[in-house]
Amino acid sequence: QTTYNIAGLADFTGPFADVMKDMTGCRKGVLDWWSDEVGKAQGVALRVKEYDTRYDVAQVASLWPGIKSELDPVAILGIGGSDAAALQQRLPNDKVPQVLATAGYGFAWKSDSWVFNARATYPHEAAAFYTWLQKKSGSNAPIKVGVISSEVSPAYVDIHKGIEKFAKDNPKILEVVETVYTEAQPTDLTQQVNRLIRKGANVLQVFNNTASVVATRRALQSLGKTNIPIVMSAHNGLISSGKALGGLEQMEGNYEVYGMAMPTEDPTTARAFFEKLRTKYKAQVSYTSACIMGMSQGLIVARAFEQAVKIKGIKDVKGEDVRAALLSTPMSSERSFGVLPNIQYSKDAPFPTEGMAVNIGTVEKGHYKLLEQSVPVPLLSKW
Amino acid sequence: MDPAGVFATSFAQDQALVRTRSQAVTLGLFVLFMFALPWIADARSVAVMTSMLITAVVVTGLQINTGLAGQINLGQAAFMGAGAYATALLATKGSMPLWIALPIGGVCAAAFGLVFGLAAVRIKGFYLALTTIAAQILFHFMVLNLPAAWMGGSNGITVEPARLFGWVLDTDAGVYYLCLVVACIMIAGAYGVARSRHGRIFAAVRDDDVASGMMGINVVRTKALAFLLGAFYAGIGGGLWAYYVRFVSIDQFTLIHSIWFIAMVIVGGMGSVTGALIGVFVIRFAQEFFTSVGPSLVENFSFLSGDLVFAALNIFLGGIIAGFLIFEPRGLMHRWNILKRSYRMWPYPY
Amino acid sequence: MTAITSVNPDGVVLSARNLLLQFGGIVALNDVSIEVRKDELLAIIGPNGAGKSSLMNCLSGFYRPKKGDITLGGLSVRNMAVHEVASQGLARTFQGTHIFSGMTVVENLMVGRHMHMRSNLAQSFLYFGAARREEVVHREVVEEIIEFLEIEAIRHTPVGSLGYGLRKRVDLGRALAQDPLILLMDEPMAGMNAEEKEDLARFILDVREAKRIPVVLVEHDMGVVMDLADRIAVLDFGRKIAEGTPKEIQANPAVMKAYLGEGGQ
Amino acid sequence: MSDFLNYLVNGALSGLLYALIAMGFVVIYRASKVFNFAQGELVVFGGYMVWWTVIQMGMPVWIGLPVAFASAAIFGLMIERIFFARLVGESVFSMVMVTIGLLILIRGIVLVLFGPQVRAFPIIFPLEPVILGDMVISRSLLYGGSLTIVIGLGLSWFFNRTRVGLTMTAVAEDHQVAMSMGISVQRSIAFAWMLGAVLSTLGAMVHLSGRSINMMSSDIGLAALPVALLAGLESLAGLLLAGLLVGVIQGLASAYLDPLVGGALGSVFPFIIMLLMLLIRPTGMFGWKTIERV
Amino acid sequence: MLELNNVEVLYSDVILAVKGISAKVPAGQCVTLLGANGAGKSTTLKAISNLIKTEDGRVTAGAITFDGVDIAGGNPAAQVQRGLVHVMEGRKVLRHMTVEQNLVVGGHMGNGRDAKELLDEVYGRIKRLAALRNRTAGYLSGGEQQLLVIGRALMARPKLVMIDEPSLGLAPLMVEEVYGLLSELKASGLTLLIVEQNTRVALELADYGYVMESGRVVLEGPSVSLKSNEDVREFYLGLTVDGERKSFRDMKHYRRRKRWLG
Ligand SMILES: Nc1ncnc2c1ncn2[C@@H]1O[C@H](COP(=O)(O)OP(=O)(O)OP(=O)(O)O)[C@@H](O)[C@H]1O
Ligand SMILES: Nc1ncnc2c1ncn2[C@@H]1O[C@H](COP(=O)(O)OP(=O)(O)OP(=O)(O)O)[C@@H](O)[C@H]1O
Ligand SMILES: [Mg+2]
Ligand SMILES: [Mg+2]
Repeated sequence: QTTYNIAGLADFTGPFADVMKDMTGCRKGVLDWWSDEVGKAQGVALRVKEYDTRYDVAQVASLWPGIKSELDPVAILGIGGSDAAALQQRLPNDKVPQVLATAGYGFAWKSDSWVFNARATYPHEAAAFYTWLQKKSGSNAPIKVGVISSEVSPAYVDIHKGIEKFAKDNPKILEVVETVYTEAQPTDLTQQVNRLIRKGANVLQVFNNTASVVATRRALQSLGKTNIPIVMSAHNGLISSGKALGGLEQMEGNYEVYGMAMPTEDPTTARAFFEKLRTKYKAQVSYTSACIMGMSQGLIVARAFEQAVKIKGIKDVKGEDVRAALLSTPMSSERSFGVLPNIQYSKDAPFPTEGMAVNIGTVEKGHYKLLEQSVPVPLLSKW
Repeated sequence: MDPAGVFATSFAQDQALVRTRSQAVTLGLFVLFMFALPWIADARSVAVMTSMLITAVVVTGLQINTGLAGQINLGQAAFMGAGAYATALLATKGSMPLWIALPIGGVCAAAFGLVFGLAAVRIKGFYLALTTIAAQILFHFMVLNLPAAWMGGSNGITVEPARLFGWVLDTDAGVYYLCLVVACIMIAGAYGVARSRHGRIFAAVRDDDVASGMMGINVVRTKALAFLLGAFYAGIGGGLWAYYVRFVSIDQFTLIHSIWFIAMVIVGGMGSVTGALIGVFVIRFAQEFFTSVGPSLVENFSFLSGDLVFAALNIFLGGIIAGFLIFEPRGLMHRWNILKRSYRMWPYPY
Repeated sequence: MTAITSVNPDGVVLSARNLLLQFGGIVALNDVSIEVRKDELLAIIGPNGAGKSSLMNCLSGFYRPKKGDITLGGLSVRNMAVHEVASQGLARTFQGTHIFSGMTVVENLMVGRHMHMRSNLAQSFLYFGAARREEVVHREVVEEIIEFLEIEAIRHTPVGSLGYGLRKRVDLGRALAQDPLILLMDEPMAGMNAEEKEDLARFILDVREAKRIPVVLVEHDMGVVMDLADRIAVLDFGRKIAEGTPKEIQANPAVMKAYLGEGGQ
Repeated sequence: MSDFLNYLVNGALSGLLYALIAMGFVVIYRASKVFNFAQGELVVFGGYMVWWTVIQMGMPVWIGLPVAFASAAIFGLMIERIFFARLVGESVFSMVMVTIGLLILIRGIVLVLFGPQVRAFPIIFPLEPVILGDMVISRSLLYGGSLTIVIGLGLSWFFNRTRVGLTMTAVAEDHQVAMSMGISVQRSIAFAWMLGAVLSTLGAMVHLSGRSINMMSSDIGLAALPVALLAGLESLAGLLLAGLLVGVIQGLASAYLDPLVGGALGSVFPFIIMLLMLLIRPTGMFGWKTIERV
Repeated sequence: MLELNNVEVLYSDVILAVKGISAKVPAGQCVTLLGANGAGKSTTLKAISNLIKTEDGRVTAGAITFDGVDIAGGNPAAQVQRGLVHVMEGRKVLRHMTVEQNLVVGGHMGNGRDAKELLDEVYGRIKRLAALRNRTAGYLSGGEQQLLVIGRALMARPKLVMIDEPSLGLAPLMVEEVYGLLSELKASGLTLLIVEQNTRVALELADYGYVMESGRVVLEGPSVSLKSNEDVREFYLGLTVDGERKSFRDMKHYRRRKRWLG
């Protein structure tokens, strides 16, 4: 059995340390599963080695050349912005593709990329949600959103810039009443939220972090306006925010949206796959959106590698072969056990631009619920 | 103190940095080793050394400003960022060659530093140190909120590889040599400044700014100059950084980076260029050591999970810095000097 | 070398007229005038808090008097910044020690040479060439002063670890390195024993004789003052209460009462 | 108009929260002359102690909080024992730099002890706001603000009027002189860190009550910095005023200016005010002026 | 009361500043320590009060006993507790605090109940301070600051006070005032150890004196005999052999070169 290496970039001590255990556990689980059930038959195995980068560009930059010479990996499993920033310029020379766990960023929206995201960008996903929400409301009036964001990280700014662009291009669907800026750990958002509501916001978008969701929710509670929903993303979604609020019932009626499976308790194929990773492959993880992020990037890499082996044989598979497979071969939703929708990469963007769909989750009567599946992502131009 | 038997016979000799033949040989071998590194060492060492060289330029600037001129500066990463952004803009939007973009990047950072240098005229001590944090905050705010066309906003700036006389420096070794040559020039310059007129008045202003004024030193100008020079170094380092990572964004230049820079100056020893270099080496080495030990630990001991191991390594890193400060609060350079002195005095203890 | 080489026809190098200086409610100097002529040693005495140091600080530009004028070599320096006054040719030593303790003796003296040096930052950066040549030239001047003050053995010692007396001597050397037109000394002999005072006195006399630099000396040791001074001005509560030759001052009852006490030394 | 009042009052109250956090800086400075860069980390540690006692151990609040305060104090004492006890007599500068090492160290400790997850912070102050006409005031900020005023004035009295407080003030003047008078600099520093840790815990309580906590919560330390500098590092009562000023300006700026510029001007404003104020008064509004006599 | 036996002090592990000195301060007496700059006088005092700890120095040999107890090493605070107070060189007032606050801090070891009495007692002894009580100490004149630091030492109810150069930078009248105060203190039974450069006044007050030179005691004796010692007369009092005061104008250039650099 020929073993190929995958480099794992992780953030155990930086800003995303809270989700790292599930994410890295799941992506390792996927590779273990693949090696055992798919690769063994072909005579190949995939092995991941995790490095802590603290989500620091400097650390990634000085670490990577060493990883490359030590592991000679066929692919990189990254987390997000810092990994893309540090490596996107040099990967074309190193000829190693990188697959990120997060949704895409505006800054990385470049053609002919060696960095890939499992999902479209955050604004894409949000736009899909608003389009759906408007349809559901049955009215022609645009959805009025109050955005709560932060300048702590440029990625957050990137997100609200994108959604503002969407609103500008689609005034019939969406209107941003105001973007409120907070600290990483907001003190009290009552005044700000009150202002957004009085400006007519009928939904609040909080895509930055869990602490902001908690503060926003508390503000709504103290204003007695819990009927106004919050929409979140995968990294600060309902379950983790609910935990931070002391219970999932606190998140009643809010939404989360992203283009992957949602961590419901229903017996989905994704869930079954997860259970297998946990029991058979001893992944010490729980079923959260972070875990699903890890599974999705693991699956993308594993399936692309599988394809590359098919083409190249088990010897001498290189990073560029994996990338070629990524670009040439679509991955159907079945092949990812429903963890991801159908995925087809092109050279236009680092994320699948066509046929993308998102799922929408909510909390109903204290229980997590998948509300809508395969909501199509509308067109969104670069911002 | 010189080793016994070495006497300066001219004033120029008295000033020289390299005083003995063995020192000269050591220095020569060291430089040779640095140039041979990409051939004799693995990719990881070259990468680490490249980042050390860039850090060394930035920290040498900080040493001039903080160690020599006595102004604690917690904004060095912001100055570095200013240089990185300026170089990146010149290189991409202005299509300027390396040898123009890099120095101008330094000058832009110096101009940014000058603003705080002028504040340093009135504000002193901790107040100044904490004020320079504002540089960090303001820089962050400016980049994000100026029109994206100016400084890239939240998108950052992608940089093409450095080009010099037809070479494209897009390999690890190419970037390494670029950093090595620039670092050599900058560090040699720092030694030059430190031992001539300007370095002396920096130190004079640090030791006693009242007396300095009465020696005919323009204290205002000197302090501003120290900030300017320190920021210039940061800017050059930032420019190298831009060519090294080829993508600059605001989260590469944060307060925590500035804090690490200061930590390097402290561990190495305040006031000496050599100390700054030692500090950079020791701290970056410790950082890299821990980041490379972690993965192997996780891999080989399956009962250790990543989150625990890496967090625990952070404790070690913090402990190492605190430990250095406790046992050698005046820096490694100080310890070295004492060692040297007692070695030369041996066998007489004092 | 200094910017101004001419002095007034009557030989006045430094003059202060009708200085008034206040700190909040305290009047530190009240209508004080002094003149220092060529080749002269003027001593200023007075009880603690009389305003002697304040006067020195006004002369060197560190305090800005509320009223009055100060001229150095015929040029008004009242509105100049401290470093400008210094480069007009005024050097001073300090009460207590204001020495650059992190530097060696040579470096301290080289700082004194600073305003005669011309190399710019770029030349310093390159070092080899202009900056180094200049270093050597000025180092020679400094070496002369080191020899003059007999501190050869400690030239490379960090000043921070020197005893008080030697620090004072370095302080003097640093002022001399400035090549000044006039030298102000604030209590140079405080904290010295008789032997050390004698040595310092000898240097002060040498400075006057060999270098022909007029000196303003603030000192509490009456022996020193009476022996060295050509003229003495007495301050009390910010006012000048007497001025004259040592003999006159010693016989002045007001001075007796305010400063010297019954015995008067 | 009612909007304006709302921003004013709530701005003022969050300003008082900043003042409470800044009090941690100042108390440590005032009793040891050490500027603590790890203040935000101290807040996080205190916050986690509260989380640990009340949520993890399930203690009732009236037992949990005292236990948390006591543990924070012990933590402060440990910091002194392990680090500063060895540095007595070294320059203040070295001590300050140790706090930078401490910053990295505490982060590691918190990660290992409590993990990186975002945790629910107990609800210490009732969630329902106080509603006065059109005004909606958060209870944690209101109670916290009142507490801050009481503590600020109390500590100010302690340090300026009582013998023990003056003794510690002497340490902030000059370690060596204090020692020559038989003052135990070490004890003063220990007390400073204990008090600083307890105040930080209190700050965490007000800041985080009913919200969430993880390592990122340490950012409040940075946000409180302009308040400490504006007041001057020696002044405790001055903190209240500086806090109010910063809070109000920040509140109004983020309400009226942020939408205009489309950026987080509100959080930059305090730093700009601080910079301008320091250019006018280099030691803050109420800090000790440097006494320079030549 | 205080006894030094062969004490050696080392700075930074390399500079041996005090090379084995022995001295005695009997109770109720005033002893003075004389010597040139850098002789190690201040170092000796700091060794006794243990303040050398703060300057990277330590006692490497010898014994220091106070009231029969060995007190070398340890905490400076313990020394004050024992009634041994060190008034440092250079009038180290707490500059930003008022005169009264300075005194209150000086008395911090007391039980607090008699603090008021103690204050009044010090104000009674040093009348000038009473009028200055609310002034910021940093802005006082030199003499006033010197009185303040002595007053502050008294607040600790000391048995022995060590004073480093009390006359430094003081005008003649002020020197008289300070020494007047010291002799009153001595008369009231306080033991004094005074380091001085102003040999004349110091020997006037002291009962016994030691002369230090480069870290060693080179001469000791009752002050009467020291006053008549030739070397002391020449080097420390500045008198000629026959008791005349030499003029500073008449210094010769070749004198005693060797002494300068020790
Ligand atoms: N910067 C200042 N701020 C406030 N008051 C000052 C300042 N400088 C000096 N003074 C006051 O001015 C008066 C004169 O002080 P100055 O230092 O000139 O006296 P002096 O004659 O030099 O005394 P000494 O012999 O003690 O050195 C004193 O009352 C002093 O307190
Ligand atoms: N902190 C220190 N570190 C190193 N050496 C020191 C230190 N303090 C003093 N010395 C050295 O110790 C020797 C004795 O110094 P000390 O201060 O005791 O002298 P002194 O007799 O009090 O002189 P002065 O009359 O000048 O006060 C000197 O040579 C001095 O250089
Ligand atoms: Mg004076
Ligand atoms: Mg002394």
